Amino acid sequence: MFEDYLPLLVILALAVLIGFIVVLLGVLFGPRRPTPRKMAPYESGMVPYGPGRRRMSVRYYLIAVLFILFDIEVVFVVSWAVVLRKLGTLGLLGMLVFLVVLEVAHLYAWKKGALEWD
Amino acid sequence: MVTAAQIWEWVIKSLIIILVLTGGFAYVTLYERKVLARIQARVGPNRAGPFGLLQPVADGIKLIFKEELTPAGADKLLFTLAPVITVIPALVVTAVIPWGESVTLFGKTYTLYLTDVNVAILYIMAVTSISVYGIALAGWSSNNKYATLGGLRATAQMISYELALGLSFVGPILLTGSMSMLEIVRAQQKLWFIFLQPAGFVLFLAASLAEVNRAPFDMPEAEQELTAGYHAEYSGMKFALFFMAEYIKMIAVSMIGATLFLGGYLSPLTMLSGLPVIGWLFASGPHWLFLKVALWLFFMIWVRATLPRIRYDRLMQLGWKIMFPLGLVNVIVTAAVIVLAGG
Amino acid sequence: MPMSYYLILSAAMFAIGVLGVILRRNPLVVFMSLELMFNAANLVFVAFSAYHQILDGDLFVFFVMTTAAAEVAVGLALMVAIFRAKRTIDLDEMSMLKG
Amino acid sequence: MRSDAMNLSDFILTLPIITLLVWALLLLVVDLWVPKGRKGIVAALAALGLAVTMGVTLSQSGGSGLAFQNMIIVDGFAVYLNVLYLVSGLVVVALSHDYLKRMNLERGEFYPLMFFSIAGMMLVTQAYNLIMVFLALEFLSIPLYVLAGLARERPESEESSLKYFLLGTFSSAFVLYGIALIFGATATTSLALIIERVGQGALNLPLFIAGAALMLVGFAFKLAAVPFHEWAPDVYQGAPTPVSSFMAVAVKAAGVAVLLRVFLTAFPSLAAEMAPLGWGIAALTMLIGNLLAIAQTNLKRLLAYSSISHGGYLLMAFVAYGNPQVAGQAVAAMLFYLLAYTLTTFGAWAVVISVEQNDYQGLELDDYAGLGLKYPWLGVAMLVFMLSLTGIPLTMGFWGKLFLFRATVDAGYVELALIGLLSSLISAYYYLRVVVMMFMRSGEPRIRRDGWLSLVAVGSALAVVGLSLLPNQILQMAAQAILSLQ
Amino acid sequence: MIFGLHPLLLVTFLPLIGFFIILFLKAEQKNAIRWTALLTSLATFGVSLAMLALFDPARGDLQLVYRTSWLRVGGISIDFYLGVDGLSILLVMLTTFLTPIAILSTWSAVEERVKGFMAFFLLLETGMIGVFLALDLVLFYIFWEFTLVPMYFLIGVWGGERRVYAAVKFFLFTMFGSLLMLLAILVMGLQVGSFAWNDLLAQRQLFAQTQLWLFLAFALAFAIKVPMFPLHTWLPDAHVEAPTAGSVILAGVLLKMGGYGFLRFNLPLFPEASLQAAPYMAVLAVIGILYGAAVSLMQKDVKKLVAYSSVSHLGFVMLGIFALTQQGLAGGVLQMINHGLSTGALFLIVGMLYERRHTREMSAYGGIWKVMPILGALTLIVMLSSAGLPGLNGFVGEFTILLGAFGSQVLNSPYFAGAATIGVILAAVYLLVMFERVFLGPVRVEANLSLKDLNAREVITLVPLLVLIFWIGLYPAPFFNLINPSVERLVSLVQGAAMLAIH
Repeated sequence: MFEDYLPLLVILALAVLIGFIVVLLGVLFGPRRPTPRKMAPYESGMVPYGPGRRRMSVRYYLIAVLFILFDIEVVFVVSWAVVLRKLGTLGLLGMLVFLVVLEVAHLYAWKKGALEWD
Repeated sequence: MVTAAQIWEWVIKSLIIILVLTGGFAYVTLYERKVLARIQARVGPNRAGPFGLLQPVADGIKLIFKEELTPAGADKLLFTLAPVITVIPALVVTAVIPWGESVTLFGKTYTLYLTDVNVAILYIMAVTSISVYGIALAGWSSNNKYATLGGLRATAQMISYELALGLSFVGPILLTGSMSMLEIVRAQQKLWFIFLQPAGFVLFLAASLAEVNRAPFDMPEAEQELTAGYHAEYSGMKFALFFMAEYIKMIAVSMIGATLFLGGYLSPLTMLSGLPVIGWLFASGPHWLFLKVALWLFFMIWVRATLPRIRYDRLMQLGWKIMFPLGLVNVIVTAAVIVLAGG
Repeated sequence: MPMSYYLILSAAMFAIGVLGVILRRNPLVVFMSLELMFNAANLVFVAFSAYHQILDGDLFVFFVMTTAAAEVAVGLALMVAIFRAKRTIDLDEMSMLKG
Repeated sequence: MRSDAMNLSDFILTLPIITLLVWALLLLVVDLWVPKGRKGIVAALAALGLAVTMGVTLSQSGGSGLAFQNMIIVDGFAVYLNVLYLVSGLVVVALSHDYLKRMNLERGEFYPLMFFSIAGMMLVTQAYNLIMVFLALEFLSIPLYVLAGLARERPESEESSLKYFLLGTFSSAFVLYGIALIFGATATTSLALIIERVGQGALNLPLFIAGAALMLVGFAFKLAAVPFHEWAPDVYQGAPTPVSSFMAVAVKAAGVAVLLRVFLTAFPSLAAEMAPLGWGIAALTMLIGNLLAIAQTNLKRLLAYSSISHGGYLLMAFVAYGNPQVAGQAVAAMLFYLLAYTLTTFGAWAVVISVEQNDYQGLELDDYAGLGLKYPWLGVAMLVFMLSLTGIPLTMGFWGKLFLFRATVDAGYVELALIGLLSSLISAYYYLRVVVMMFMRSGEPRIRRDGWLSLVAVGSALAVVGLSLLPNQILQMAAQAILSLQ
Repeated sequence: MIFGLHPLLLVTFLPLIGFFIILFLKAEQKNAIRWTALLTSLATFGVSLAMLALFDPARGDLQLVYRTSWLRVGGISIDFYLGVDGLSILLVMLTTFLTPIAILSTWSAVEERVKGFMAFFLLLETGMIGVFLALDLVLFYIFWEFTLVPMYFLIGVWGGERRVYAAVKFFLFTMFGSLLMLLAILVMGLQVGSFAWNDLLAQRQLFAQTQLWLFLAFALAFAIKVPMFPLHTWLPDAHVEAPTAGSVILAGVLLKMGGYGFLRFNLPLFPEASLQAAPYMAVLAVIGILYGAAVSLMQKDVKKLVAYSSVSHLGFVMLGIFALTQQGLAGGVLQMINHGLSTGALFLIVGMLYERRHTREMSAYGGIWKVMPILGALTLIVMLSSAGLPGLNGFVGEFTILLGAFGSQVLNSPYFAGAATIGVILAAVYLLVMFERVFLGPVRVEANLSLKDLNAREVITLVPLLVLIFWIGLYPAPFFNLINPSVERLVSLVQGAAMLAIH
């Protein structure tokens, strides 16, 4: 069991290593001649205007929140899928109920306009 | 307990995976440019090396020696970390994908996969989610309007499509009764899941394109309005990392898709594997996976060349109002058929 | 590894979480401290699940994660709403209600 | 997998909860198609749903059983409290219909969220497994976080919501960690199995005690017991008033229910260890709740502190839970008290809502000057509630306190009873201030006239006085309810 | 049985009928409300007379007992248990007698919110009668505590300028004591398994060990009510601020509830503790007598004077009770009645003056006799009664008490009675001073010249009181006959305990 996961640690370590090596390459070999112009945020050649980080439409947060909720449900669906054969009809019905509830929530958000992007 | 030999085996296998992916990344860029050029009746890069084969090398070397800028007002630490965070998941996500059953080398049998974990699909879902952090952080840390907006859009888009993506995984799991990728491949011995899960396949195809920000879902880096989106301020090797991450992710989703729906390393023509000399070509093995991935990549490039970009509101609505419900319906129908057909 | 290691680690997580909730003024940090407390409990569940050789604890973690997600949803929504109204979410700035 | 995964009886036993949840979902959907001006339909449907659920619940009275692999229990205790929650729900519908309209808070989520919360309360009362306890606690709390912040344009409302949320989650974490430790100690989360393992001595005792203590602390948070009370006044003040009343009553009842369910079923052996903790919490809650209430001029805060102190009275009887001779008495007394408290508190909140103005003014004590003289019905009703909260005879509150004190004395905690009595005296002072304002000062009070509000206020007042003449029947009900608990 | 109903039930709940009738009358129908209240209270008085007729004065035990199980709390029954004996019957009579008089006195004094006033008044009557009749301790507590609410309102709504302060003080003081009493009731009841008075009495050895604490808890409640020094501070406030009828009932009946409580509960249930505490209680009683009298001397406000004189008079009652002798106890009971009559009458008189001049300062009066001879004459009698002039009721009570205190083995000292005697003298002084300042001499203030003398209603209000004042003063035997058998039982009970304590 546990050994199955160790290789994933190994590859993760390697990936992290490579990621930093690549960054390091750029730092080592790239020239470094900053000027104020260069350092200015890119705005299609215009003089930068206003702060770079601005408040974003609340839609983004809404989507994030909805995602959290619905994504967690997917976790249940996935685990259920593994053992569906053992659960049989009742398992199917149970999930059906679960999904109906989920869909009600989805429809509610939909109808309330939470999914509109304007 | 874990032996040193095992650890070396893992290290070597991991290195192979990473090298194949990075090498693959280099040549997929070339592949894309060539294919695009062909579709648009051009020639494509052909100066560096024969048929332009050294073009990716040249690109890489050029990028190493480029000056890297960190815009004023950026969060230095996050600005540097963001590309690394983006590239790591891309490199490790395919670790659970089997390339074949096993080979015997020097009298020892080696499996053709790094590891076969029983929650492989959860692993994939988890790892792919992490790359969102890199993109969001890149956008935010740049202190640039385009980057911020691009980062946000990318995030919103990726999380929206992750739902459909997750649901599209459920079909194969239901059919297999396991989350192990190896099991899933073996379950396709008789019939690829693309035939049992056509809707799931389509879902996966669309969702995976959105996940890797490919056309027609390449809104986050839309040149015309966002000037490259979240990586607008990146240059040099940091930019290269984003670039790399993007293409490796393309390869990764192709591998995942091929494994889940197209039988992975399985050959459809095993009855021909008895043929002399070329028989091995028809036996299952990594080359089949390679072939399927190449076709999948070709398809992605083809789509890019053909389809126009979707408007952003449409893109979000497609994810939430069509693909997500479709995914639910697909799950229920599949499950119902399985249960009613008696397992 | 002996059970006590897990217990000590989880107790430390829980304690840090409690301290974070009590001492920090930024609700996001408070929020993260809360998640830390939840996950400390999760760690205990998983550890004892393995120790007792039963699956109940692992199962429980699933539910905890789900409820935590539901709380995250509500909590983030609240914070966004408050931030948009007041431009700050510092708990010290919350003085409309006299205590 | 267990072979008996599910069967029909499971669903029959949980039918009230299922009914409520299905109704909530329907409400949620129906509301989307109800035009803005006609939200009364939704309120009526909500009331109907609660009434239907009440019918289903009452049909279970007398029966008992376990459902879903011993996850959920149905017994007299649960039926009694479920009815209490549903009555609370109905009252809140009556209280909020007009309030939401005039405060411009008519949101489709309101009633479904309340339904969810009630379903959570029912679940937490019927939970027979610690997993269920935690889930149900969250299920009842999360909708309340949202309800508390319903009045979005008011910063106070959002603040209260955030505070409630942070501290509520904090307490949940305590409960959860306690459950985790108990799971570690006994290798099970089933209440029945825990007591069995305790009987066999097959457990890790320090871990077990620590777990139970953490759970007690977590529940104390939910009950707003001192020293975990600080959230309550702020939250009650900021939340829309009907929601505050719902929190003050139903949530408190649910907190008591889960406390009793868990501790009586699973931890009777820990009574000796828990008693000092419970003693201290109860004494502090009664005293500090009442002392702090004296300084309040805002009625919502005043009622909040008052409800804190009433939690203390309830906890006072809880301290005796481990003594088998008196536990039954104590629980019956608590159940009786909950009913008395419910009737009284809802009545008082109904009056508060009547006096509250559309701009959220009218909540100060001064706004009550002359109320009893100008609007005698409302004033007398409020008088009855204040007397009942103080515990003056001829009100339900008197019997409630009498039974609680009786159980406490019976268990040998005479000092605790003394503290309780003295804190009642303190409480008399601030309850009387309200009465003084209403009847002995002149002023120009303004009230909102609404039939449903008046119905709740006057109805509760009549019930508080009327039922006090026949406490026996209610006490019998409560006594029957607890038979199953031990 | 009266009209098929038990007389005690009838006498207790008859006022409630009037209460409900008043509830359904319109607030504007002031006279209808007044008449309803008056007739109800008169009817109650009539029923109480019938009760008296059914009462057998020869027996010392409880009579006319009504007992029915009310509710059971965990195996312990709380009964609806009423009964009457020599200790309580006169107090019930006093209540039913004073209530119509008090109602009559408000005819013109209360003009605002008559409905509420009368409703509360009738509620109060039920509560007071209940207190004197209840024999189940929880029931007793319910009635006891319940009397608080109407009185609180009578003071707080219809009272003088500092009425709110006085009302709240009254409420909190009384509640403080009664809560401790509730605790004691619970402790006792749970040990015995019953809250019924005679069950507790029969099995008092069960709580004999803790009886000192229980005694103190009960005594605190009763001492506040009586009020005994130093717990009396609420009384002057309440009296001064209360409306006339409220003061009459407060002085006439409510204070007696404290004395009655001592007699009914403290002495029989905790005899050993009573013996132990008797000297201390007697000391406090004597201090109360002297202190009350001394403070009365200083008063410029008539009503305050009467209020403090109550402290002094009730000191006599307490002294009599804790002399623990036949005479002392009988005198104490009778003196409670006497005080109710004479102080009630004094408050009525103060109210009549106040209604005319809207001041209670003695300096505002003087020479009133000339203007209002009827009032002057009546006041003189009442004042002398209160001062304890032989031939009037006050003398009989105080004299019996002093005799009892002298002969008390428990107190075992003549100084108690001696000091109390000084109180009698002081009472004569302050009452005479008051009478002199208000009624005698020339009319100093212009406004007093035009005062009208008493009208017929006011005379009717006072006359019944005077009749009783003379009756008790001249022929107290029927009253003692009612009291004595019960007192004898009580004394033998306490002395039996004393014997036990000695052996």
